[in-house]
Amino acid sequence: MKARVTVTLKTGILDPQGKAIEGALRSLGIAGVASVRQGKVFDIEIEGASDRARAEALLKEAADRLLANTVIENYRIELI
Amino acid sequence: MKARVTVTLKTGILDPQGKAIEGALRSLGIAGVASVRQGKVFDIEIEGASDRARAEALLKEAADRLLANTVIENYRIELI
Amino acid sequence: MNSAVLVFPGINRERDMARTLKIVSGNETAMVWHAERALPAGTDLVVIPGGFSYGDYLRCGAIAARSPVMDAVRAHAARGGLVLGVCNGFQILCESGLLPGVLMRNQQLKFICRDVYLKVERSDTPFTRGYNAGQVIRVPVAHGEGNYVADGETIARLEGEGRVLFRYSSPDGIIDPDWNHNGAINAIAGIVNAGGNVLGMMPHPENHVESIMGCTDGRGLFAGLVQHFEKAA
Amino acid sequence: MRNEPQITPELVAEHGLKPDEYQRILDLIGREPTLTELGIFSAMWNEHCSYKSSKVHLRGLPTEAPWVIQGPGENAGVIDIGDGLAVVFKMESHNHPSYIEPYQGAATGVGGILRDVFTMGARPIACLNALSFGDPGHPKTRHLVSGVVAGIGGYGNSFGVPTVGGQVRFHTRYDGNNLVNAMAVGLARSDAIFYAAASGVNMPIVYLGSKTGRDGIHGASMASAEFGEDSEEKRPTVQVGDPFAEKLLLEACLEIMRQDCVIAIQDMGAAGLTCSAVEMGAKGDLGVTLELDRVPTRETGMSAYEMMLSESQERMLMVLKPEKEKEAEGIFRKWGLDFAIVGHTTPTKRFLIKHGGDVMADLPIKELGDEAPVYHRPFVESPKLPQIRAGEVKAPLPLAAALEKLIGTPDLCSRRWVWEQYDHIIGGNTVQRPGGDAAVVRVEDGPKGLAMTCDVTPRYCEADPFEGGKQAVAEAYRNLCAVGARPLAVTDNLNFGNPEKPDIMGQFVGCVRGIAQACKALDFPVVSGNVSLYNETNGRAILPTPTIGGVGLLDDFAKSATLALKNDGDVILLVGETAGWLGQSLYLRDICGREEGAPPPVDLAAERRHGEVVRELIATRQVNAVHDVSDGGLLVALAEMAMASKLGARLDAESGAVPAHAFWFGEDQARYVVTVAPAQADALASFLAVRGIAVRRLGTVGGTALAIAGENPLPVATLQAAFEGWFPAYMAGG
Ligand SMILES: Nc1ncnc2c1ncn2[C@@H]1O[C@H](COP(=O)(O)OP(=O)(O)O)[C@@H](O)[C@H]1O
Ligand SMILES: [Mg+2]
Repeated sequence: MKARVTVTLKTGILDPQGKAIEGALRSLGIAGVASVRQGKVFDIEIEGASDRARAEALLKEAADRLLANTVIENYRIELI
Repeated sequence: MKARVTVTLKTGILDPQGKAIEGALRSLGIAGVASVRQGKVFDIEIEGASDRARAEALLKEAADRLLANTVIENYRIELI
Repeated sequence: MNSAVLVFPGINRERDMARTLKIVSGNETAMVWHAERALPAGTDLVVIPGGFSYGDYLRCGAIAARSPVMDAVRAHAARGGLVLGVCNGFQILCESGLLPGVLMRNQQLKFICRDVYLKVERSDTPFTRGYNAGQVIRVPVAHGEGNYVADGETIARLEGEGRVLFRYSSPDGIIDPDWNHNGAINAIAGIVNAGGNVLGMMPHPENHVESIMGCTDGRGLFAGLVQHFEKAA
Repeated sequence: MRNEPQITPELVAEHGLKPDEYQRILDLIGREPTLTELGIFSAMWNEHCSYKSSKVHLRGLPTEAPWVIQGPGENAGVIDIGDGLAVVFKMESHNHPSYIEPYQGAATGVGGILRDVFTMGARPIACLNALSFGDPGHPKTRHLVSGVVAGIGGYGNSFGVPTVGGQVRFHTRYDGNNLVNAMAVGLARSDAIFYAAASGVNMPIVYLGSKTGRDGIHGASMASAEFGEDSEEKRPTVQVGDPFAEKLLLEACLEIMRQDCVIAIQDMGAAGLTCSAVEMGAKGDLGVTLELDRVPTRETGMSAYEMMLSESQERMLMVLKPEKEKEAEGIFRKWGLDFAIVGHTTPTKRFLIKHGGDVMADLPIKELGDEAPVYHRPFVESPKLPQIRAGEVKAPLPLAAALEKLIGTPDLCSRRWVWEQYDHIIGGNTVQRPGGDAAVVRVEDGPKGLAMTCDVTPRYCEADPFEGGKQAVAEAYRNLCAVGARPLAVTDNLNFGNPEKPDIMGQFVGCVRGIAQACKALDFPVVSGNVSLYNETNGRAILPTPTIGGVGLLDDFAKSATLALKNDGDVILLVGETAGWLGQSLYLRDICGREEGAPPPVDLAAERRHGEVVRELIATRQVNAVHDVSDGGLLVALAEMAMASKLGARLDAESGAVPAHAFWFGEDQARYVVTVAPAQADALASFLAVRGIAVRRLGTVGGTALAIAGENPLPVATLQAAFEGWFPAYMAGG
């Protein structure tokens, strides 16, 4: 089974990367971007077939314990 | 308007971070993950209202010229 | 030798580089701000130093590679002018398309600062004429993303054309994974473009030119460049 | 003034103010404060900013010497090193934030201390860090080590300052409260130091740097609160560091200072805008009016309360020369930084905050700082512990086996795993890299060099706060002398538990008295520092940990000494007296399993005498290798010297009155190991003896093993494997 975990910064948490990218887009002359916030995706292949509930539990554990820093980040799990 | 650009590594390009995460999940005792590949998302706020075609063109330019390194990365644009 | 050191926001080894160029060449170096559109007249050598241009945000070197001054660097390179990119400079050169490939995170995902050994593959280039082919030199690295990656075809071409100038090795010149701290393909530490006039390398020869650092093995690179331009003059 | 929520006792308590402290506020301002005002008071009067529990004791520290330009009270201390140059340095803790979010907590700790240094006009030239973690077996420890080290490296490497030294320790008493003490050292021209005090009425107050967000609101109060079970819930107050912005801020500030635009400057650290504005006004005997509508924000709808308490990083406040405004703004714009005039100085001595057409706060500025409560907290002295007699301690292992085990313990093994993640060479001035007694950094193009070190032995401080405080200073002094530097001044970072407990307060008072006595005796004044209290979880305090950061000067960096053995045949000498003190030694703890007894006493006169003579020997190039003896004792020191060179040593057996294990592993103070060419050995020994300094011949350099006569020789390679092995293996574990 395939899944995607998307990790994004919580609102209000400073995103220096996003800020720098905004500036770079502007100086490249790409106008019209009001703001950029950067996050991560993890494309995960899960062994074995198709127990969705098990897969979700597994991904949740992976996200909570490793993929996301829940102090400053939120995450979302999608099974594909 | 809001958009998300997702940038992922092309198949065949080595992903040291993904590999390390696989290992880390294993050593955390989280079993059942066959592989992990890490990518990036950019959540972008576009100024002005709702010309979807214009927005897409803008995002494509941003992705081609800056957000993705098309030597090793693919990207996908979604308007939200 | 007239050299110009590029300064992008977040670059932080520009002073190390300028000092080294001064020590070895005897000349002051021009410091060129990223927003400039031209290089100082008479520039022989453009150096893109190490650091964290734009905080290494997005991808190392990505934002700097798209600065105005890089067009001038491209033009300089196209004329056959010499360009040296060290560490972040190497990353910027890859991102700007002047060199192929990309520098990914170190295999063990950590920043590493230590002395490493480099095998100098050739001595018949302006950048390596200060060394003998096969010589092993000790220079420091200080990077988190120095893992050189390119597709198979590119690697084959680089190898086939003898464009790998430096490789991580053991002190005896053996290429061995144990001595390849960042996991680069074929232990690649430095490569040149097809014209042989643009060098990108991860290690910092500029930090090993004075005896106070305990080693002067980096000096050969700069001394060779000086010789190259003296010859030319 | 705008009506805000009624101030309730609950609100007062949430702000960490005690009922009597609130009463004091009412008395001072003669009315109920607004919420913004309450926030301002809570920020100014918490332990972190007001030093209310520690102030009366800190007054006992010596702070003066002819070479001190600025002692405690400014952003950092300043000392004169001649040639028109000054060294600016300070150490600061980021303990609580680093526990909540290790990477960002540690990173912003480094960012904060760097700002303190360049605010004064200095370019940072080195960083150090002293880290204390819980037991390696504790489930959180590995995660904390990994995050904290990455965060320190992440910030310093990107900013572009070499991180050249520090300390790392593990002890179960730091399980819920790891310590991150970061030190920064900068170089300035001694006639161009910048201070916080504003001067002149109606001068523009300028906001510089990054935009303000809701980061770390209440961070300063958090740093002064004890942790409970719910500490994980305090997370949203975490700040994210942006070393890139800080690097730009550094370059912009130094440029603006060179252009002579600046009257006063203050970084925004704990309690951001509040603390910095009050300090500028109060120090200059002026009032300050701030117009919050002009503050650059990165979030919408921020209230005055939030803006005044935000701890967003990479920000500064400056009083500008009005005629230089445009020039200054141009410099900041060039570096891509925010620049806004957010207020001005006034003659009223009031702190006036306007927002959205309303006055949100109107407070007496001097009183905010000066009238903060000061406590003479009750304290009890720690009970004296019995002296452990070496004869009563059994040796469970042969000497070589004990050494091999000790050198691979968490507290004695190599810290390479840590410092290889720090760029320790950037700048091209790092003469001595991490791994020696003190780091040495060349000053500009030389010939001068600066030596720096961080030291404290918390187990000594716990066992005897006074001796422990002395020892921390003495060890810093020794580490500087061991590389040949003249110790000039210290910065301290006093990490303790809850000062409201008399026994903890007793530890604090004892340590500070010890530090004071040692600093006086060694002519080693304190020029800056930081206090971190309430390091407790569920009522259990950390070990008392007064970290001492020492800075010393070498007239010629090329003459600095290193600990590596140099030549086969060199004679190894021990300077200083060996009584075989095993109380609180690592041998007793890690080999015998006993964490007991009184720590070694520190004879300050001997420290000074020995330090001075060792410096002289180094300066006159009479010795080839030098190392001080500290944790683990003499044999550990010799092992470190051997490993640094790959050369071995042949050592004579101890035949005197001291039991062998106490001789080799005792932690008596004021000792150095030196090596000398065989032809000069006798002359050197008699030179020392003539001066009344105890010296004894230990053996000679040679071979590939550490071999004590009559014992199994221990190959240096075996030692090395044990020494280098523990840290990476531990961190790789799951
Ligand atoms: N956190 C750290 N960062 C950088 N260097 C460190 C750190 N911890 C320890 N070191 C270095 O490792 C060496 C050994 O440390 P330590 O045993 O505390 O030395 P000493 O006993 O001389 O005080 C020193 O050079 C020290 O600077
Ligand atoms: Mg020492």
